[in-house]
Amino acid sequence: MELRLSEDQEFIARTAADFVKEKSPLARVRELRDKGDAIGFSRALWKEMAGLGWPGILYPEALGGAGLGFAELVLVMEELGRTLAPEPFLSTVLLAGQALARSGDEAKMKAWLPKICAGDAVLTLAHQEAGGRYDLDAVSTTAKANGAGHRLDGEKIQVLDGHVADALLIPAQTDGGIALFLLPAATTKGLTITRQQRLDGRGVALVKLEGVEAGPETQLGAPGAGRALLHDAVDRACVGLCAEMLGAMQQAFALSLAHLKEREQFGAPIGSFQALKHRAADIFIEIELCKSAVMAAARALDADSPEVPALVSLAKAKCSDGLILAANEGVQFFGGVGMTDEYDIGFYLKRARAAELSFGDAAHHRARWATLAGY
Amino acid sequence: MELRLSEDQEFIARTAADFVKEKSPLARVRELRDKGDAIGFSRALWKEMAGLGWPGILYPEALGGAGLGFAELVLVMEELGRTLAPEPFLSTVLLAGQALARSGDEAKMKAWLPKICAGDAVLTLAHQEAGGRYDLDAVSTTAKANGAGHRLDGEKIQVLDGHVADALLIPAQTDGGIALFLLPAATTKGLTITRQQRLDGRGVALVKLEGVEAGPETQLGAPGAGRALLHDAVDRACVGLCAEMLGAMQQAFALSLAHLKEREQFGAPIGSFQALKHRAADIFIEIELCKSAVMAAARALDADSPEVPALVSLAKAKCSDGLILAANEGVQFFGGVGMTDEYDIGFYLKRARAAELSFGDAAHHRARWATLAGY
Amino acid sequence: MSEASPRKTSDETGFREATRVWLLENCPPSLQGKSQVAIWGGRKWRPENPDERVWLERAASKGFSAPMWPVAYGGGGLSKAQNKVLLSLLRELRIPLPLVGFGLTMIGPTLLQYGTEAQKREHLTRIARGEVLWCQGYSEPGAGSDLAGLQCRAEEDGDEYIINGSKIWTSNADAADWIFCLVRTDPDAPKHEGITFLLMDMDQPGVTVRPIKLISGSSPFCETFFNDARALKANVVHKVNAGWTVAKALLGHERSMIADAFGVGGTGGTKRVSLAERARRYLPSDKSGRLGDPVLRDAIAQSEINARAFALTVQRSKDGMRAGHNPGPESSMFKVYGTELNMARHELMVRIAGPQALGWEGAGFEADELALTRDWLRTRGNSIEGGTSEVQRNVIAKRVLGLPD
Amino acid sequence: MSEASPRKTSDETGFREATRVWLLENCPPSLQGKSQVAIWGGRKWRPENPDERVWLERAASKGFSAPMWPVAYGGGGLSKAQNKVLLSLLRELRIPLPLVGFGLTMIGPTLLQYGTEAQKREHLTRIARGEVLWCQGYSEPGAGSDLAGLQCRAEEDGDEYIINGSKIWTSNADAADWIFCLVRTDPDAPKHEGITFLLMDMDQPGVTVRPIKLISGSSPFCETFFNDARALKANVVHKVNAGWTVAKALLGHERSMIADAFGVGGTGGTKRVSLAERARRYLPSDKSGRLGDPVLRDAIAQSEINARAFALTVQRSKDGMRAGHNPGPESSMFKVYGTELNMARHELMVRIAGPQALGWEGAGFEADELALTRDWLRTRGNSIEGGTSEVQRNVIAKRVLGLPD
Repeated sequence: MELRLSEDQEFIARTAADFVKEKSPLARVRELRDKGDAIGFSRALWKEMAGLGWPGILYPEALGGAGLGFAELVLVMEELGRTLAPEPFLSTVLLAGQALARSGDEAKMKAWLPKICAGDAVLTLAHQEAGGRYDLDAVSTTAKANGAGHRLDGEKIQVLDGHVADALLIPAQTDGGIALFLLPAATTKGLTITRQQRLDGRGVALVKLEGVEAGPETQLGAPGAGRALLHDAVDRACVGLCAEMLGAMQQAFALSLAHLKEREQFGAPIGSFQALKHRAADIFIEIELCKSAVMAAARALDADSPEVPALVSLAKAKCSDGLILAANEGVQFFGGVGMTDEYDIGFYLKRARAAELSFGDAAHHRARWATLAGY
Repeated sequence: MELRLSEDQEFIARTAADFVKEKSPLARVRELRDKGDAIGFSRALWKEMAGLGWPGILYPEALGGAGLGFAELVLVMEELGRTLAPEPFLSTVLLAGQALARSGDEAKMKAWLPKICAGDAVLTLAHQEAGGRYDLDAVSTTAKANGAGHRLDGEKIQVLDGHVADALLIPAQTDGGIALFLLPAATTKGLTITRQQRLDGRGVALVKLEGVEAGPETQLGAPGAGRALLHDAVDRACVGLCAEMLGAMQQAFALSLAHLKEREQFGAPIGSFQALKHRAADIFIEIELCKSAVMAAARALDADSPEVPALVSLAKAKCSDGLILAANEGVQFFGGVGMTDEYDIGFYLKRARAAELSFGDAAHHRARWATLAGY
Repeated sequence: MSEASPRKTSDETGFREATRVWLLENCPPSLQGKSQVAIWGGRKWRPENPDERVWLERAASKGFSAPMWPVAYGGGGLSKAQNKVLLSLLRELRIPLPLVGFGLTMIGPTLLQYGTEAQKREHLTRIARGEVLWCQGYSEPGAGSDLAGLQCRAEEDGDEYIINGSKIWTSNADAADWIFCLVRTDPDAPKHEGITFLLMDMDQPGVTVRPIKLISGSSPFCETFFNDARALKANVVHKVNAGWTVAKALLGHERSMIADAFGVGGTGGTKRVSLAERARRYLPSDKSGRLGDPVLRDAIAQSEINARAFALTVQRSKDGMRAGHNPGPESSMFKVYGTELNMARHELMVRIAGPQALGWEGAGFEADELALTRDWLRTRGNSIEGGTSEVQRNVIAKRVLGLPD
Repeated sequence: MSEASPRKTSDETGFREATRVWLLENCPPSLQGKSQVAIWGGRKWRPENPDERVWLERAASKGFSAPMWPVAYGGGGLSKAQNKVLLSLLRELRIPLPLVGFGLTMIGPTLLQYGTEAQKREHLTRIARGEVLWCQGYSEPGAGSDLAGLQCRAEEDGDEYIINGSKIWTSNADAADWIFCLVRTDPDAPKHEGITFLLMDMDQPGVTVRPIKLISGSSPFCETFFNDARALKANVVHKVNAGWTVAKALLGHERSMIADAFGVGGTGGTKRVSLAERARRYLPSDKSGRLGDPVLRDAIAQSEINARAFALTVQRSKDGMRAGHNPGPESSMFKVYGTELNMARHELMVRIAGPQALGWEGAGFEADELALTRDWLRTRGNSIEGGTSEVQRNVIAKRVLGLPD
């Protein structure tokens, strides 16, 4: 595993950076928030991204994708993460897309992956419940056998883009363990979807299932495969999130550095004060470690390495702490104005916390690392 | 509980400070170490301290003591801790002395406490075994019923001043739980005492018991009282140790501050560099917190407060971290010379670690705090 | 003023009984047991419950709105001991303070120390009667920690000053009637020596106020702009260009208030839900009743131990002060540690609540979870406002530890 | 020099095979499989196993003691690729390096860059043959992080310099024959411009050496005193008063070596006992095989995660360098993080071992426990030696982040 970008990869990263600079400044996110946008992202921009091939990066050309890998995907997500772009990568491309792509269910893959690659569908996977904290196996939504199909009851929280998803993957407990059911949002009876408002503006929803009748055609993958699909999809989304976090921490730090150089106090730029310098140096180091961690996790996924779970946990543990450090210190460096909504640094503080507490916090992933290492 | 010294207490503290300055500089500890002194402390100085009434501070006047309390004792131990004075306060006055004093065993109290107060006897309590870590109840030394008495087998480690103790209190498992046996060192058969060399020079010993016959007259206190005596004595010794640590951290910090003011680098005293200033400010704060913690624990003991165990754990958790901070940062402030044996700061680094890992480390006491608080 | 003025009662028990009777008779029943009500007063004040005005007026007549101020300036002339009795009765009967605000706690004490006789008569009396609500104009958008670097300037014009510039973090400026502020009167002098402490009526066309939205949502803070605003020269406190002296005295009041607030917080003096109770809501416990997440349990214990050690330290300082020791620059320690403790505690509460700490509003979050999100965000300002942690550490290093510049 | 010189073999496989044969034939059997043996050479060298000298001499004749140096100066003239093959064979056969030391790694490369032809012929040849052991005289008791503030002075006297002053942290000075050091030749010039890089024979009355005892016990460090010591002017490297340029180049070598060492440490490249294995020795495990102390388990995982993230970062940097990126000042990052990681890891090992980490010598402690105590103490110097963490953070802030002075 070589930790270096190829020329093609550097080109992808540059393209994404240019795109973000031009089309997706943080001001766009602020505007979506301020006008209380019902969708929370831009469908038009999502189509444009699809035009660049981004939602399809991971998927085979036969299904409308680019046939590349996570090494490329994380470059795009890192750039998008710099300005907290809210388009539905995590939900559609990673959570749902990866569950579909790994299910072996040709019919469903053909039905949905081309739409995902084209930016024409939003999908999601409802991996969280109220009592479950970060344990993916803590699924209390039930799927009781009901004729040839199942009857689903339960509630899912903070389902990413659940409020605009065309279809939702719902993990539920069957007699044979966790299974995933793909339910179309518009036509499924007994499904109630309520938009939730999170501090970081990322679109999430409460999803209630009351006597939902899920026909046999809705179950994804072979019986018994649901649990693995769920874990694998969340691990992959987690790496995507880490890439976003990496972009966000770099941007928060860039804002901070600019401020440290410009802002004068006591007759000198505050960046000349040694205590702040040393703290800035520490942030720099942590970001460098996060870069390596994200790169390694992405490459491990592409190589189908047995180290995948450990490197995913490493990336999430480091990026959680790294982004929080960059954001907390950023606000402190900015001082009073950093506390105002008018300045951008607060957006990173909010995203830092939301990202930390998604797909397991740092302590959760340290514990997982230890378990994987056998201690 | 008022956290303020009375005039009498201020006088005791000043007397102790003057005594330490004159009679117990760190050079004395260095000399004892360098000459490989077999005892490890000065019997003459111990007599002098007894002359000042220090070993007897806690004990009734009828038994040769001063009838004062922990509020006074910690002031003396804090001053002695500044220069790491090795005299046997922890072993004799606190571990053994407190077990005796709380046992209700008039005969043994009369036999030993006057000698302790006069500086004429060294006693100790062997609270540690190899596998037990910080769990006082993990006693695997056995006391099997043997006629009217018991037969003791087992091994104790790092017994404070065990190599010079006139008598040792040995916790052992009887059928009725933990009991304490007071064994004279010189005349007890089957007792092997080996001096151990610890990094901080504090005198400790391995104590091996092989078929030791302990007559009924050796058992301390009522049957079943041993466990409580053991816990109470260790808690009290722990507060004494915290006072020593408080003195040590203040002295390490004083050495550091003097160096920060004197030492010039890049044309300025290094204490003018803001990064070091801020770290010094943090050490100052931690020391202030430790002062309050030690004072509160001592006063709680004197008031026989139900908060004793929690405040002991609070003091040990704070003082462990505080002394390590002051010592680690001290060596860093001194730079290269701080790493040499020639400078004194290294003595504090070594003591910091030895003290941290005695009577439970910070994490152990945080866990105990949580248990006491019911979570 | 009542005939049997309690001030004339020679012993405290008498004072306590007389005051208790007076309070029960004069505080409107709708406010008894309502100690959480904050009575701000001022021209723009429109209390929801009209009894609040009744209570303020009666208490002011009695001298209880500013109990320890001299009677000549509208105060109650109470001794320290009597004031303590009054406060304990208010607490006991859960009757709200007749008046709160910066007039009472900040500019009032400052005028008592530095004001002219005319200023005291005019302003203190109006403060004590709750007629004027005050705000503070210290910080400026450009100045930050470097308070003395302020730019807002005042130029002489006859018996007036003309003021131009702006102030930030002017709490409650949108409700206030008067502002006390620092202005630059000599731009050529060294920065600490060209500053004047000036009082200004805000009800004039040259003053505009814009509320500030924080990352945690709406806030009492405002930005206040002066565009040819005017103030009489008679409203200069202390001497022209000697405002820094007054400012420092006033900052002392502020810092000890903040330290106090955090100190009390640390002791758990205000009833708060314990971290462990919070944790039980989100985490399973093991068979022995311990929190099932031992790593969080350790962090909770650390937080509680630090809070307790801090509370003990605040107590030790107070006990020392009662014994006559002066509070020195080590009070910076209370600011820096108290605030950072509070911040760390909130971060921990967020970690405990997990995804439920991410709500902004609406469905799927309990009210106290939504409050936690905002509270946590708000605490990030603790280490900035009232003197940053960096400034406090500088002060400790220089003035307590004697480290060189 | 052997006839079938492997340098002439055009393909690597041929070189590999020829070299393997040569190594097996020429390395004395008593040293095969003894890769841990360190061969220092020098005049005072008295190896316990006389075969060490045999091996050094044979390897030197072959050019393998300084494989990549030019043949003219006693080197092997190997290409980078060939050198890699040689090293991998030594590792594979567990044959010790024929020579180690500062001559080879520090002054040698420096002379190749800055030395005169005469200096190269004299010194490099003797280094390659293991005849002279070198030590380094940079730091001074008074200078510390401010390396350029050095005071040790050299005054001209005919074709010699007379040197007075002292150097500290001169590793192995008590075994060394020559010292390369920085001396002040112009006390009136700005501090970086009056320094000369000078080579000096230590076997003279004006040079005395005192070993330094550390808090961890005895050490290779010494203090070296010059009392009218002498050196020929011909032993000035580069120009007089231009020694700082040479010093910086040499420091570059040193820092990348240190970063490398810690980087490799971080990957677990050197076999080390894992923290978890250590923990199992002192802590019970629960039924599922997890460490019974979840708080320590979390700390161990944190330490391992940091170590792995650091190793990945070292790798990323190397992979980038292979692609032609230059190592910039961000290498300071490797020094500061690598050392602090190592220090934190040792503190954690001490916490894991508990009271058993407190041994100094003698009864009641295992040998590896006693080693841990010393190792931990020794690591406290990691953040000081080779440029303090504070200096490294300054470098990062200034040269990587562009923060102002």
